[in-house]
Formats: sequence, C-alpha cells, structure tokens
Amino acid sequence: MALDELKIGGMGASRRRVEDNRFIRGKGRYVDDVVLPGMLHMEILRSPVAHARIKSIDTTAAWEVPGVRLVLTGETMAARNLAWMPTLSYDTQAVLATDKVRFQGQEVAAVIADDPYIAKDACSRIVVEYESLPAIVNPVQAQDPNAPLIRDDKENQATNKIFDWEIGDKEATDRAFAEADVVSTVDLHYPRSHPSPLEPCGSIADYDRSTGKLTVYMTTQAPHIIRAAVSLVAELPEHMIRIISPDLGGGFGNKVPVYPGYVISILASILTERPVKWIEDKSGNLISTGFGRDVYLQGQLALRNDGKILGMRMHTVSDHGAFYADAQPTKFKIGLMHSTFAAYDVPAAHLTSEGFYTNKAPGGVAYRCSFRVTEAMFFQERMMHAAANDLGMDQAEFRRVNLVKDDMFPYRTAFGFLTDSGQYGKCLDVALEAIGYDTFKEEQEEARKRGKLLGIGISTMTEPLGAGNSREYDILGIKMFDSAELRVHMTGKAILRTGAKTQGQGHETTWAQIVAHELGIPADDIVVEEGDTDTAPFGMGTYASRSTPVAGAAVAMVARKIRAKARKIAAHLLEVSEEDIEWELGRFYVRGNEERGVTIQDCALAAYSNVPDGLEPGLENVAYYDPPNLTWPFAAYVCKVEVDPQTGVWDVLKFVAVDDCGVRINPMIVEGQIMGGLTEAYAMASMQYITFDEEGNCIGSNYMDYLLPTAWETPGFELHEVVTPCPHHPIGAKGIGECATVGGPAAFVNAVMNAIEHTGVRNVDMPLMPNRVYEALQTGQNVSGMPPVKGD
Amino acid sequence: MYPSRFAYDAPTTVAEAVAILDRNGGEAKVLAGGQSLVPMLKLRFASPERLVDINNIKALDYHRLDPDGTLRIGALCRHEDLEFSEIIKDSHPTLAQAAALVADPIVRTRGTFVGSVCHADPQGDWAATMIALDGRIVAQGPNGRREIAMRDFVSGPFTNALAYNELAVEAVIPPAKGKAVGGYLKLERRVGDFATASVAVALDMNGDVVTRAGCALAGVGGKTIDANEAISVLVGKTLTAESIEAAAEAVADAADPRTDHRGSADYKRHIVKTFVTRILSGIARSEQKAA
Amino acid sequence: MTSLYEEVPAEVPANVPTRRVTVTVNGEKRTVDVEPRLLLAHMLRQALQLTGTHTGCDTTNCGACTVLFDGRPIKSCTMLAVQADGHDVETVEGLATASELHPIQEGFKQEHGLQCGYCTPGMMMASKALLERNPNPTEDEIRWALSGNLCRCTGYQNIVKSVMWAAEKMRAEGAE
Amino acid sequence: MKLNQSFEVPQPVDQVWDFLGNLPLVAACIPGADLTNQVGDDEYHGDVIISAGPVKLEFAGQVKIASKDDAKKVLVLDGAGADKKGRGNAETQLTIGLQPIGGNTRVNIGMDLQISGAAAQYGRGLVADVTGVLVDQTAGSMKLRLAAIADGRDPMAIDAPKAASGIAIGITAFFRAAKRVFARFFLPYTPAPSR
Repeated sequence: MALDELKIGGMGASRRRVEDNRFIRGKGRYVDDVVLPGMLHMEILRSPVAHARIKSIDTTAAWEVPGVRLVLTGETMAARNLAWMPTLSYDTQAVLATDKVRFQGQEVAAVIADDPYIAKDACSRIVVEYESLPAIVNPVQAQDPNAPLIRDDKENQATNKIFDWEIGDKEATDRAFAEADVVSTVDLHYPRSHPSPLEPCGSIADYDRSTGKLTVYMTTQAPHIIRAAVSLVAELPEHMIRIISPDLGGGFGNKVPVYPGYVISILASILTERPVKWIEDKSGNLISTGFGRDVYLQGQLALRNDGKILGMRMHTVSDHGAFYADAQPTKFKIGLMHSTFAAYDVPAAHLTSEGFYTNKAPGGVAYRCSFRVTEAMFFQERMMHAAANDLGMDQAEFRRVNLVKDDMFPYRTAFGFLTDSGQYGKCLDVALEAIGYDTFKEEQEEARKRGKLLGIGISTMTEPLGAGNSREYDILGIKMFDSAELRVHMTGKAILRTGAKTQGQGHETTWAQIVAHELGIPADDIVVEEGDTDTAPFGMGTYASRSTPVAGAAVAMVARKIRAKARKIAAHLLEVSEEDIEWELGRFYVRGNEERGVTIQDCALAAYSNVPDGLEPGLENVAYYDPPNLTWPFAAYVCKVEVDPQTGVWDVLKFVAVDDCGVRINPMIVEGQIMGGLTEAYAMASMQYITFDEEGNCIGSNYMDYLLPTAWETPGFELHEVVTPCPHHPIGAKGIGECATVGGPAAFVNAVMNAIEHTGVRNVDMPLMPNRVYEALQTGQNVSGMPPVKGD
Repeated sequence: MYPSRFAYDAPTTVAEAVAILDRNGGEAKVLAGGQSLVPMLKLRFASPERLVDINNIKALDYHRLDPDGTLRIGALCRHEDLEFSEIIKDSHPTLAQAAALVADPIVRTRGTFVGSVCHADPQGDWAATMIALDGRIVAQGPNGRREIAMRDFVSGPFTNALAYNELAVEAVIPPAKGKAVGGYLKLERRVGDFATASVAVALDMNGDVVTRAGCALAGVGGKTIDANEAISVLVGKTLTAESIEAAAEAVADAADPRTDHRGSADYKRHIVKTFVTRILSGIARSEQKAA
Repeated sequence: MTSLYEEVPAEVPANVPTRRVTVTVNGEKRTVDVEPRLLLAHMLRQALQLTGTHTGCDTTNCGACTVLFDGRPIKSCTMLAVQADGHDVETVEGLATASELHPIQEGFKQEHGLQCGYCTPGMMMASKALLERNPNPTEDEIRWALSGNLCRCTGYQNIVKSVMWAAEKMRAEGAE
Repeated sequence: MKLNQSFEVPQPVDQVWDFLGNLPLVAACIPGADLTNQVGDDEYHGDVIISAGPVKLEFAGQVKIASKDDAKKVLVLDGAGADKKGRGNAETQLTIGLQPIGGNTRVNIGMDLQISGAAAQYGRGLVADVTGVLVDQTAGSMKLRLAAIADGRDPMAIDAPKAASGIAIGITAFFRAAKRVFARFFLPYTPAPSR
C-alpha cells in the first residue's frame, strides 16, 4: 500500500506552484517592496560620456538640497579604500570613478536623501568637469596600436587586450584540415544583448553599529558568493554580514555580478547609520549592469565529401567592456565556449580566444546559459548550416551523419568534456516529423512560384549544465558544489533550505517534490526557503542551469540521509533489526510481513519522543553535493518561416522544440522554462540587441530602443519530449532552464537564411531586423552588424 | 525615474486653461493624455515650471460627425475611443486603421488624438493621418479661436504652430468629396515601437475616379512629411497599376529619411513606396469587388 | 505624504506645494497629501503600501504598473497621483475577495501563466479589462490586448492560456 | 554627426570674411546662442539653448577659433559644452569656408556635432533633427545679417528665426548677443540708427 506518488505531489506531478499564491495576490516581496524604519534613498549619478578624464566634481549644490543626507564621490570611497572592487574574474572595477570614466553610465557620484525624488534633484546639481578621450566601442578599435589605453589604472596593462587563451589540439586539427575534401567557413558576430529582467537591480543596506551587523536585502542570484565578496570589499567579518535575496523579478544572469550600487549603499548605511535603499532605474540597469554575448565567432570545418566532419577550428574575439567582470570558472577565460560541437563526433578541434577592453559597460555574463554556451551552440549550428550547404547535402542528413550516436556515451569531446547520455538522433527525428520536413522542399518550391519565400532551419544543442565538479569548477577559488538542509518536524512536516536561489524557476514547488519522492512526505507538507545567508546552507546560487543538477541533487541526497536515520528508528519501533526493514514510498515495513510497518511520519514523531539508545534525537541533516560530472541535456529545434521579399519582415509559421532534459520533476514547470527560453531566443534573433554609436553612446538604454518582443510578435511553440535519464544524477534529472535560449537562436536564423540564401548570401548577423534581411535579399551580400575583425 | 518639481493646475474650463497658459508666458505645458509628456518629465528632458492638466475639462471629451460629415475630435478623445469607435469605422478608414497601431493598447486608453498631433513627433501616427485628411486644428487663445490647417500646424520636430497661450481644443476633419477610402501602414519592429516608416493615404473617390488624394509620412524625415502634393498625381485618374506606380514613386521622392539603426535612408524610402503601393492596390481591389 | 508618524525634511522648501488627493482604491477611500510630481505608481506603492503594482521601466513600455483607472487599464507610472483625485483605482490587491480568488488569478496559477511574478499583476489587470469588454476572446485578441505588457519569463503562451481559462470560468459563472 | 549647408551672398569675399572675423556676430546667427563673456582672444564662454516642444537642453561651454586661414578663407570654430542639468555633453566643430563667385561669395558651413549622454541615448534622432534645423537657420540668419551690413540697414530689424521654424530659441539671449556685436562691429560701417 505504497502511496501514489502523483497524489502526494512527487516526481512527475505537474504540481501547481506554491509561490504563485503570493504572486497572484500582489503579495510577492521584491527588494523594492521592503521598507525599513528610517530608511533613506539613494540615487546614482552616471557618466554621460564613454571615455573621459575627470577634471573636477563639485557637489556643493547637491549638499544644499533640503532632505539630502549624504553625497558620495570616488574621493570618499578612495579614502576608505573602496573606490575599486574585485570582480568575479580576478579583475578590478571602479565603484565610484576617481581618475577616469570608462563607459557611458559609469557610476560617478551618489546622493542619499529622504526620498528618491530629492536624491534625483540633488544628482542633477552635481557638476562634473570631463576632459573627453576617444571612445573605443569595439575590439577592432581596441587593437589599434594608437588606441588610447582604457585601463591605465592597472600595472602591467600596456594594451587593451585582456587575455589570449586556447584549448584543443592544434597539430591534430591542422592535419584534419590537410586531409579535408571541403573546408567550410563562417564569420559571425553575436551582438551585445542584455538579460534585462523586468525588475532592475537594487539593494537595501542596513548597518547596525550596536551589533556590528550588516544586513543587506539584495537582488542577487548568488547570496553566499555576494557575502564572501562583500566581506572582502568592505572588510567586514563574514559572520557579521547577512545577505537576504527576497523574491527576484527575474535574473537570467544579470543578477550574478557584484555591482557598485550595492557597495555604495552599504557604505552609505555605515556612514548614516540608517537603512539605505538603492533601486536602479531601467536605464541604469541596461547601460551599466552585466550584458551578455558581444563576441565575434569565426570558424572552419574540415569535411569529407560524404559529410563526415574531420576537424573544427574556432577563433573568438570578445568585447568585455571596461572591466573584466563576468563570472566564470577560473580555468576558462571565455567560459565554456569549448563546449561547441559537443553534440557532434568531431575527431580534432582547436579554439583560440582573445578578450578586449572597450569603453562599454562591463559584462559578458552567462545570459540564460552556462558561461558562453549560447555563443558556442549558435556558432555550432550556423557552422553546420553553412557546411551542409557547401557540401550540397541535406541539413538534416548532414547532422544525422555527425551527431554522437546513442552507443557512444559517455563520449569524450575533442575539447575534453565527457557528455553523459542522450538519444540525439531520436530527438532530431521527432522534430523533423512534427514540422513535416519531408514535404517542406516541395512546399518551398511551390511557394517560390507564388513569390513567397519560405525557409526552414534546424538547430540542435547540448549544454554542459550544473557547474560543476570541484576538480574543474570554481569561482574565486570557491568550489562549485551546492547544498541542502532538511529538517523534519515532529509531526512529519518539514522545512527545506538550499544554497540555490529561485528567480521564477519554482524551487519552492519542485524541491518539495524531490523530497516527496524520496521520503513520501506530501509536497504540501514541506516548506522551501532560500536566499537568506543566515539560515541557508552555503551554496553557489542559481545560474548556468545548476539548480536541479547540483542543488536538486543535494536535496535528494539529504532526503536519503534522513531516510537512513528514519530506517534505524523504524527498526526500533518495529522491534526488528535494520536489515529486516523494507522501504516503500512513505513507509517502512517488515520484510515478509507488509502489514507491520510504520510511516515516515511515525518515525519523525519517534525521532523526538522515542529514540533508540545510542541514536541521537531529531531528524535533521545537511548534504553538500559535488557533482561527478556536468549534466548534458539535448534539444532539437526546427523552425519554419516566411519572409516578405518587399519589406524583409519575417514571420514564424511553425516552431517545434524537442527537449531531452532527463527525468522531469515537474513537467508543467519544465515546459514553462522551455517556452520562456524560446521566447528569449526569438528576441535575440529578431530584435533584442544593444548597440553603440561612434561616441560610445548606448543606443538601447531603454525599452523604447532596446526591443523586447510582446505577446503579439512572439510565436507559439510546439513542444515534444524525449527522456534519457542522467546516469550520474541521483534522480536522473538534467538542467533545462536555458537550453531553449542556447539552441533556439540558430533555428530562427537558419530558417531565415534558408529562405533567402538562393541570392547567394551566407550570413546576416542577429538581430535579423527587416532592413538587414531586405538588404541581403537585394544584394546577395552578407550583412554584418559590426565591423570586420582580424582572423587567426 | 522621478520628475523634477512643477506647479500644477487642473482647470475645468477651456477659458481657465487658456488664462493660466497666458499668465505663465510659455513656462506652462499642457498635460492631456501625458503618454509622451510624462515619460519626458521622468527622464527630465522636460522640466516645465507648471503643468496645466486639461483632463478635467469634460467638455473636450468627444468625437462626433456633423450632419455634413465633418468629423470633430475633442482634445480629450483617447486613442482607444477611436480604435473602438463605431462612428469612424466605415467613414474614415485611414483613421480607423491608424487607431489600432498607435503605441500599445494600454497607452491607447490614456493618450489623446489631439495631444499626439500637438506633440508633433516626427515618428508619430496621428499627425500624418491629419495631414493626409487635410484636417485642421482649432486653437483657443485669449483673444478667441482660430483654425490652423494641418499642413501649417507641424512646423518642425516636436514643434507646432500654437502660441504659448493657445490650447488646441479640437481636431477637424472635413467631409469627403464623394466616397472616402484610404489606409494606414506602419513598419514597426514590435508593438509600441516608433515607426521605422509609416504611410497614411486618404482618397476621395467619385465612382472609380480619384477626386482628392492625400498622403503623409512618419519616421522618414525631420518632421511629419506632407506628401499631399506628391500623391495628387492620382487626382482625376482611376487606380491602375500605372497610376499607382507613379503615385508611389512620387511619394517616395517626397520622403526625406535619415540612415540609422532602424535602416538605411534607401530602405525607408523603399518601404514608403511599398506601403503606398499596397494601400492603393488594396483600395483598387476592394473597389472592384464593390463594383 | 506627510503623516504624524513621518519625519519631514528639516527645511521644507517654501515652493513645494502639496495637494490633498482622495482616491477610491479597491473600493476604499484613501486620502494622501502629495507633491504634484509624484507618480501614481509611487503613491500606490509608498504611501498606500500596495506594492503589488510594480514599476519595470522608465518609458511606458513594460506595463508592470498597469492598474484599472475608472475601469480602464492605464500605466500608473505614466500618470500623476494628483490626477487620480476623485477617481477609482483598482490594483491587483483588489482582485481576490477574502474568501476566493478572481478567476483570472486562478487561471494564471492553473495554466502556469507566471514565473518570477513581476509582470503578473499588470498582466492580470490588463486581462481583466479585456474580459470585461470581450468575454470570449480569441488567442489573437488576447495577444493583441496584452501587447502593452512585457513578460521576460513565460513566453506568453501560458499567459494566453491563463486568460482563456479565466474567460471560460467567468462565462460559466455568468451562465449560472 | 555631420551636417552641411551652403548658400550664396551678394557680398564680396573680403567683406564676408571680416564678418566671420567677429565671433560674437557669428554666434549671434546661431539660434539660442548667447556669448556670456570673453575669456581670451577669440575665446568666449556662452550658452546654447536647444529646445523642441517640451524638451529643453541648455548647454553651457566655450567656443574659440581653432584656425583662421586668411588666404584660403577658411574659419574653424571649436565649441564644447555640457547641459546644465547633466543630461548630456556636446562638442562641435564648425567649419565655414568662403569661395568667391564673381563679386559674390559662396558660404559653405560644415558642422560636426558630437552629442553624448541622455540627450543622445533617448534622443531617437531628435538631436539630429533639431540640429539640422539649427544649421539651416544659422545659414539663413547669416545671409540676412550680411545683406543688412552691405546696404547699411539696421540689422536689429532682422527677426530672429521664428519659433515656428523648428526651434524655439532664447530670443532675449539672441538680442543681448546682437547688441554687443553691433556696438563693436557695425559702427565702422554705419552709425547704428538706434544710437
């Protein structure tokens, strides 16, 4: 008489979300909703220019505004050694500018006042004299020998280059190209984009001199990392810092880095001894916080006439802005870019990377992906598309030939990753079947006759999710494990805490389902809590789709520890030896006598009331999970579009997504993640980018110019599933939150290109805005969003 | 984003409003729907000393047809009122089509027709339709009313012909000579985007002959482009492939676009030509059906 | 927003005129002294502590601050608090009764129409206005009506389903 | 952002060149420009008000003669300023070249304008649109004023560019600048009737 797992909201149940109960009532609690007694408000004055020396800052008039309590400049910060802070990539970033401003929107001064209106008034009264310097707005300019040195603050920084990095086997790759029948080439730019959660960043710092305790409410996806960073920057002892990350209005990677505003609000609270709230406006968010992408992707495939890939070469040139501030595993300078082509059987590969400083906002964050995997997979699928065309081979067939086969797992990629499992071919077939791939070519021909341009695009992806095993992955030296703490109360109800931090993924719902699956405690009896460093066990936070692969695994492991102890208690209650105890969902019973059993709830009560001798009371535990490997979900996305030849406007006729993310804890939530991800993929392919003019003005500093798709443009998506359980994850799950953002863009782009490549055009850079598509159609020439970049 | 300080009046009559404007010698700005002005206040591009909120002048909340077919749109008529208006649905196709394309649905519940005409945004929709329809703006000043022909009303980017002490109280659209046909097309990258290019066409037809032709463009010049003269090549003609081609060419020449991240000047000019052709061909088709 | 319990700046500038406005919010008369420049969204959030209304952008694009003003949806960050004097405002907090949720709220939960929850109040208020005008909307009509509200998480597909769900339930209730 | 304007005037090159030699007068031709004080030879502090509809930007800065080629008759002015409310910075190089055409003169004005800050970010091309009008008006204003000088009319009678023409300029600012200019510049030609 085991419990029905679906009835108790266990694994596989599309359980409605518990967090919704507050959100739909307008009772969510985001940072800006928090009000503390005596709270002051902070506004930041930002640089209007992209590159300039600061000649003087006059704050006199600002101090005179009634209601102003404090005005801070770089000088004030410098006096306390806070003018600069370390970034998550071993660089430094200005908190408030002292010597120069290095990008438009950089923090120059801050005003703390009774209300934000007054603070804003005072900001506009601060007079800053700038001596303007030439602005560097792309890596080409950055490499110019006569280019001004952006980071003249750093010792041994003679140029604007941040790093040179390479991985792979150059010799083997060169040999492969020597043997190739055909060599295919692409030259792409993945434009600068911004994760742009609707809620901007903000913080409320509350320093209590009497206790020496600093409490900070903060929009952060990684509270514990922030606590460590704050402890380093502010030189406060870690146990005196409490970071609380309440409800987050989306994150998508934007809320991982440490931002100057956080640090300034902390100092402001220390100086005023009052809580200080800083809530960034949308422009501040778009022009100063972590953007994504902005990298040139150049590559070649060595091909045999029969379609077999022999080798792959890739070169990336990335624009990191004025400070190298995007978080990534220490070992890898350009994130996990070398996960490219992990889905295909490629014998030899070589990747070289260059990173540059420019007069743009710092970033290159993992925007809804696992450290640059979006760029890696976009390159992979645009490369595959070009190669198939160069071979004169069918797009699907070319992929089938080269996809890693089911019997090849675990598969070691040319760059050394070990992909764990998958049914790549099956996923592709399901997608092609659903979109009607077989009949498309006739459809396309027939439409051409009527002057209509149809196109179809295929994209497959796999992504190294769940960074990661501590041998390889750390940030600032902190290993990338994660944690869970479970406390089962006397009545069998429980509270679960993890080191992750939900931003809409629904942890409060799904974590409870994992516990229900492991212990048979109904999900509704388990409350989940995250984001408070004083109560949550140490964890690395939520980004790079690591929650389910790492924290989710920790949840399963801690539940198993609890079950192990409960088994001892059960044996005691049933007066048999532990070896004679059997487990079924929610219940222990005596082997051979199913009637004689006790529920997990009985054991919980006994844990506090009737413990066997020698066993410590209570039913609580903590688990730290260090994943043996990354999880490797797979997806096949196929898109069908129609392009209007007169205007270049394109519409999605159908989009099919087949995702294999292993075992699905909550199918409803998994599908929600996929649809959300596909929408961001569509956004990047169609309209969402941030560009700069030659003076370094950010064109895209607000939602009038930085375009996010609405319900009207966004196409519908048809979802299918394939399930290959993850062999090394305790519940067989893989990450899913980002797959669609990672693999989606190439499907849209390949489809549009397929519709217009009869003109001879090979590439149009994203976003595929009507004017670019039209120009390509007219000229048959490639349309690049950015200037050319030097090759290998 | 927080506006800087301003004084605020909410008069209930036009006379009061005009008196306040007059008293403040150009330092007061009129607040109607506020869907352009309030964002500018928040960004602090605009920091007027005083706002004169006309939303309490209930007498201005109307749009109606005179017996002779003249359409009158009061200064408090919201975009949405026109979007769902039974009055203009058939009689004014150009307006009806534009109504649904202004900004986004939530903005349309608040923003006003006359307000956006006065705002004279080079990328604005309504000013273009008004020029194409040869409309007039009724301005009330301290010394009474005057009517300003739309072609003289938009005098530059975000600039109109109103004196500082004048309030635009009504937009007037003259009745069609014969049957009114027309259309409005806008290339926007997503709902709520400002027009990359948009085209307003309004024709009066006598049978299958064009008796009056009006056209104006948004997004393709330093101000709303008056293309009435260009499209007048259609007057006295029927809508044929040839006449449509000629008109589209002429209108495209009237455009004065600038190359920017929305597209090259040539592209925008091409879009204008394409849209004019599409609107006119659409009219031709439906006229044939009708006949 | 002066109150007996709130400190005012030491020197209040003489030129700061505040106005007393009385607004009926979710059926309850609320009176506040505001500066003319105070945005309606800020009055709701700060003075009235109705923090369900969010502000997501500066430029009247995102719609997170959508509330019903005399029954019509408006972006409360693009309206002055003084303009609400004597008018009716309905916010997300007014949707549910003590005993039960509004069908739109149920719909969003049932069809997973939200993730981070930040755009949700605005989405629901815009949906309410739609369903009051059009009790039986098509998918396209819903997408069109919600095109003034941005969502970054859900991809809209489930939001459309949520509104469909609510429409059906409201029609059924109406039929009873 | 580069903007060009060219027009012909019925005056000989030298006379026009003299005109250009006087910065305040040239400035007086720029709508909304007001030279507040002279800080050195050919260097002035001044304001420029650019306003369109509800938008009003007030730039304060310096303008000076960068180069003056009497032989080639090319004058280059450098201006730089910042909006008084921190909404943007502007740098501009104004190149005015003269070529004789018979007894007449062709005046070629080239303006290279660099705007940064919010003004450029949110501008949506507003700045470009407005500046286009501004350059046209400067040219027109210059033309009128040259004509006035030539036939000794009272240039004060010349209207400032009208608000209706795209830019609502600081009329008073204009006249203040003009007065100073005429006091110094016109006396040699013809006694200012007003005095």
